[in-house]
Amino acid sequence: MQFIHPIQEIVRTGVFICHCGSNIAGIVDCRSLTKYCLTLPGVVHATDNLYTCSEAGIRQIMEAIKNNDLNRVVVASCSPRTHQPLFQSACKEAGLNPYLFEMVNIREQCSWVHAKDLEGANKKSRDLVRMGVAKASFLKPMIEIESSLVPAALVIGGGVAGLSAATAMAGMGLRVFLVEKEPQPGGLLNNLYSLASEYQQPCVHHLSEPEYQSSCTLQHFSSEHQSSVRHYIDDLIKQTETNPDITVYTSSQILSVTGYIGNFEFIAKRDIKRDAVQNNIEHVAVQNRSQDIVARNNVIAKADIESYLKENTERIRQKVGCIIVATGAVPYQPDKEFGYNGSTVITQMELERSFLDNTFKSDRVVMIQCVGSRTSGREYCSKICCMTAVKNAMVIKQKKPDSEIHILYRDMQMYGVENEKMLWDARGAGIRFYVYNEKEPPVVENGVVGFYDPLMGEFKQISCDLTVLSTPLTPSKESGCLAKIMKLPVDHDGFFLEAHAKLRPLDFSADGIFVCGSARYPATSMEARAEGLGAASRAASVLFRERLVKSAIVAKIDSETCVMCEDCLKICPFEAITRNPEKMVCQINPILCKGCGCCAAACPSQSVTLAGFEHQQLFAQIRAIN
Amino acid sequence: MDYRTVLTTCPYCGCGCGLYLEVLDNKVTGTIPCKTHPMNQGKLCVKGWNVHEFVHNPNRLTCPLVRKNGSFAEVSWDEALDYTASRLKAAKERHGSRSVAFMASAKVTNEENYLLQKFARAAIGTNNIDHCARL
Amino acid sequence: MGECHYLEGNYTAQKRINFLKPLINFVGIEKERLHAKWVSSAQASELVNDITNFIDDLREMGPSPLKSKINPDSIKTDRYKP
Amino acid sequence: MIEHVKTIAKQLLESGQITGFLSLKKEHGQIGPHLFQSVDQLDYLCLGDTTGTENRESSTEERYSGTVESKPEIETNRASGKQENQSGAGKSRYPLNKILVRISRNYPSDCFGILVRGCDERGLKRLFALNQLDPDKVVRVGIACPQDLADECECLEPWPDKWVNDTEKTDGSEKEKIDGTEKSDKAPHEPVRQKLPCESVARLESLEARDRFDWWMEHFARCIKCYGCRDICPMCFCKECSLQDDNLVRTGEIPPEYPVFHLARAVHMAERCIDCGLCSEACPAAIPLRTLYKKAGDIMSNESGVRPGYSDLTPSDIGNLPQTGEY
Repeated sequence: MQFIHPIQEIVRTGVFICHCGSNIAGIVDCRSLTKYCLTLPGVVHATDNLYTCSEAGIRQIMEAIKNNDLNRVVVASCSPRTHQPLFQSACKEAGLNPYLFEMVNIREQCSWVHAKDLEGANKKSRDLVRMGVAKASFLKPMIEIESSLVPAALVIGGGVAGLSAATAMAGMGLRVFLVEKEPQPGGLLNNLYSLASEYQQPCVHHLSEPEYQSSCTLQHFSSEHQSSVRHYIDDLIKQTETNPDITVYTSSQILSVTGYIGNFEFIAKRDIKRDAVQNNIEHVAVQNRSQDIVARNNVIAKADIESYLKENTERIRQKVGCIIVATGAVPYQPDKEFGYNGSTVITQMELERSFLDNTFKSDRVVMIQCVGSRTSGREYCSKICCMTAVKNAMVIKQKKPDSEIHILYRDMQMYGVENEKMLWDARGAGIRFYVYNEKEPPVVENGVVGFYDPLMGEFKQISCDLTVLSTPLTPSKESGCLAKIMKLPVDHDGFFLEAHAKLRPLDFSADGIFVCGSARYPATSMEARAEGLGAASRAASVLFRERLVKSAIVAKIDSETCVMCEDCLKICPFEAITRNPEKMVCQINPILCKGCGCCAAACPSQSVTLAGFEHQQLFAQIRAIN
Repeated sequence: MDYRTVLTTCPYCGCGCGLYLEVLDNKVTGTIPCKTHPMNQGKLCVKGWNVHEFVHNPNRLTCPLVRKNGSFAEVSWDEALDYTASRLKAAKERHGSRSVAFMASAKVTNEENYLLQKFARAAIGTNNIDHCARL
Repeated sequence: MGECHYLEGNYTAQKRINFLKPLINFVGIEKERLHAKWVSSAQASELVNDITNFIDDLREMGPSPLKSKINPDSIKTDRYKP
Repeated sequence: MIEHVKTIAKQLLESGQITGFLSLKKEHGQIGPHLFQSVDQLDYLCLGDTTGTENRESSTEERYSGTVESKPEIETNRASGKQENQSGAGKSRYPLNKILVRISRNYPSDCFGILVRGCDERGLKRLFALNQLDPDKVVRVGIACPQDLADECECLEPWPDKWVNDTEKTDGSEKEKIDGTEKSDKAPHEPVRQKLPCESVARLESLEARDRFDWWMEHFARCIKCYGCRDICPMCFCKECSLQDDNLVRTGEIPPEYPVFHLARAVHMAERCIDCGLCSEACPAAIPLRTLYKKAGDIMSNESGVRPGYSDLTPSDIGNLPQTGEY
């Protein structure tokens, strides 16, 4: 085997074989492997040790680099995932560029999986080390990419998640811009009468009868209680608005976001008139005004509208280092399903509004769960409607203890101790629960709800004066637009998609952008707040760095040979590639590039190379198999 | 702008494949095999496909060179021819005509090659002549 | 599927596999020699099982036709010579 | 038909709409590509007619595959073709698209006319999608292929979207026709669309895998690595070809190591090959590359429902195939 070397230097490779205690040495004959290494081209030093990752092992590497004048280091041990950074830093400390290091995994890939095949494991370890050495001889020194960052954050959405994130970050001393599309921050909480999470009662089973009775009077759901929701959100808004580090842009919408982690720039548009009107004059005025706009839209020429908008909108342009997406969700509005009419058949949201307005008068209420969710087209469970229904049922019970309340459900999702307890309490308070079948959904007609009860095996009819439909939270249209503007991934339901459900639940796959609250998935106010705080700490972990340092393993495009066929651009999962029509080439932004190598594989003319995985290096590795 | 195709014959071997040279603004930029040519019927070998590449190659000789004081120097055609003639003459006189050999090139025309062999045989009197495309 | 560290990476891979399988089959290399399966990091037993099965399948098929070095002289050129 | 094309080209050139009309010319008895830049050159314009020396891939292939080579038959074909296609589209095809790409890279702001057949137009569509040409800078003048050529190519669509029709009078009085924008419903020369799967592909698929392998390897082993398939390919527009990478295809080895060369090229062509068959025509070793690429096209259309060039596609179809099947 011979290597024609492009760089004018003599390759001096040092190979370190790790015993990993008996993990490797128990199967692989490390001694003979070390001897074998010395026969490989370019290898001038090979040694084996008990634990290469131990302090002694690291010292050995550093000394070997100095004593033998090594310019390549290969460690054959375990997974690069765990120990590559350690060995690289050892190289760096010994004065060798860390990218001249190559790691071979002979533990997971040889001794562990081939424990029953000694000969095979030994042969494979020789093959792998040979491949690693072959690749190492073509490695090139590289410098890590550094970039500056703006220590400010943008929070999109002023619901409970967004407000929590904004206040948390401001509390850490960061500059925060909050963009809210409505004239008032607060989100869905503004429309709520009470929160299920506030329902805190001692467990009923431990109470004596009188205590139970008194607890069932549900003092919590008194009018004071309603004001406590108001109080809660008002407090949060006040904290946000009075904090000098937070700038709140209400009635504003994001128009564009450019840049990358540490250096985003966003442009938002703010409807001043709507903002001013809604904040200062009564609600009616806005209605008129907006009708006015609609009327004008219809009648007056487009230029007029544009000038109108020009007069009344303001452009906001700011630079930020991180972005938190907290756009929330909107309740699904049924379209005549289950006889929805907005008066006798309403949604839970409208029920809450009637509590707020004090217009609630019904005595016999039927609630139907899973309206518009867990069906074809919207297959997910909205997760929060069950507790909303039970909570509202309890509110009614408290307002009118004699009222009859029936809840028709498919599956009750009352997760967590408090919610489970609330369900028990509701049963105790006389609220009736019936299961219904998805295939035979309840029919609402003239104040009578008819359904098939599969438990009893019979059709039931319940007459009522109010039917409440529990509809799911759905992604809003605006968040769909935002996903397009910011090129963020959404799942098949239209909710934003995090980088990894378990490992990176608040991150997007694009660096520096985070998600929290119902923008990801329907969340309770508690969850939204927790996620908001979590996202804030994720963002802060970026923003408190002085400079961003990024691995040099990124792809680059040779502009000499690129013909802008856009194969790479289409395939890039991170939107790191842009086209330059003037030069007729595609370009990679190294900060956005994650080094996945998709583009390098896709390019038909090999114009794209992934640093550290260049074609030459990989082919050398492949050719070394034979 | 000026683009034209020029029908010519491949200079590499004796087969004589027909090809078009693409000329863009007086620069030879490409080769296209001639579809209707009876010899190659729209096909070419690797040499034929790349005949355009040497034309504008910077390493190509564009004027006669004579070694003077150990290095090549550009000279005029007259000087080069005089020099060559005198040296050929001297060699022939000193060692006989069979001491001289000629190497012809595929990159010149048949007629020129004919003239060269004629020159070798008739003027110098040697059969020592060969050609790079003696296939 | 869709849980790739690089987002759509496994979809892209699947498309390539879907393309390559019939193609190599057309060239006469058994398509069973190319095998792709998506296994999450939590499905260790499935991975082991699958690889074992694949190796067994390969053994049964014998060495790849590509392994037998093609000797240009052995090729029945008379059929193709003008 | 040829007079009609000339009239259109003349109009386009005279109006200054195009800098040049890329088409074929007949000179010195040979047919070759030519960029007509002035009206007076148009006398030489030719549609690749068969009056020249008729020597085509078919004859070579017949010779190579050892099938019946009955000279008289070919002669008669040639004779009849000569009569029929005196003014119609002939068999000589050149990668005009490739030439156009090369020219327009140097003159990106100029607009050019181009003579297109079905395959050329498919190529143009792909080139537009892949950013290699600006659709606004290309004026297409379409012609349909003769039936015998279409049969030979096993072409699925031997005509472009719009083509100049033979039956229409060439007086040039009607503007619409002059523009070539009209496609008559029933053209007498409309070739018959070939059915899928193509015979050449189906024949191979009926073989046993091992036989098929031997068949291909016999063909591949003849490769002299002339890169003619790439050089003539209208869809190969890369500035540097990865098949010339020493790491992938070693230099100085003939035939290229195993089928790497041809399969790698087939994969590269997966989303590009528009089934023009120029590669097969240009191959001095008569490797039936077209059959290989036809199969690749079949796979692509099975997977994604579209065959490259047959409808306007976004780049990188291979990256955008819908999810199918389970492996």
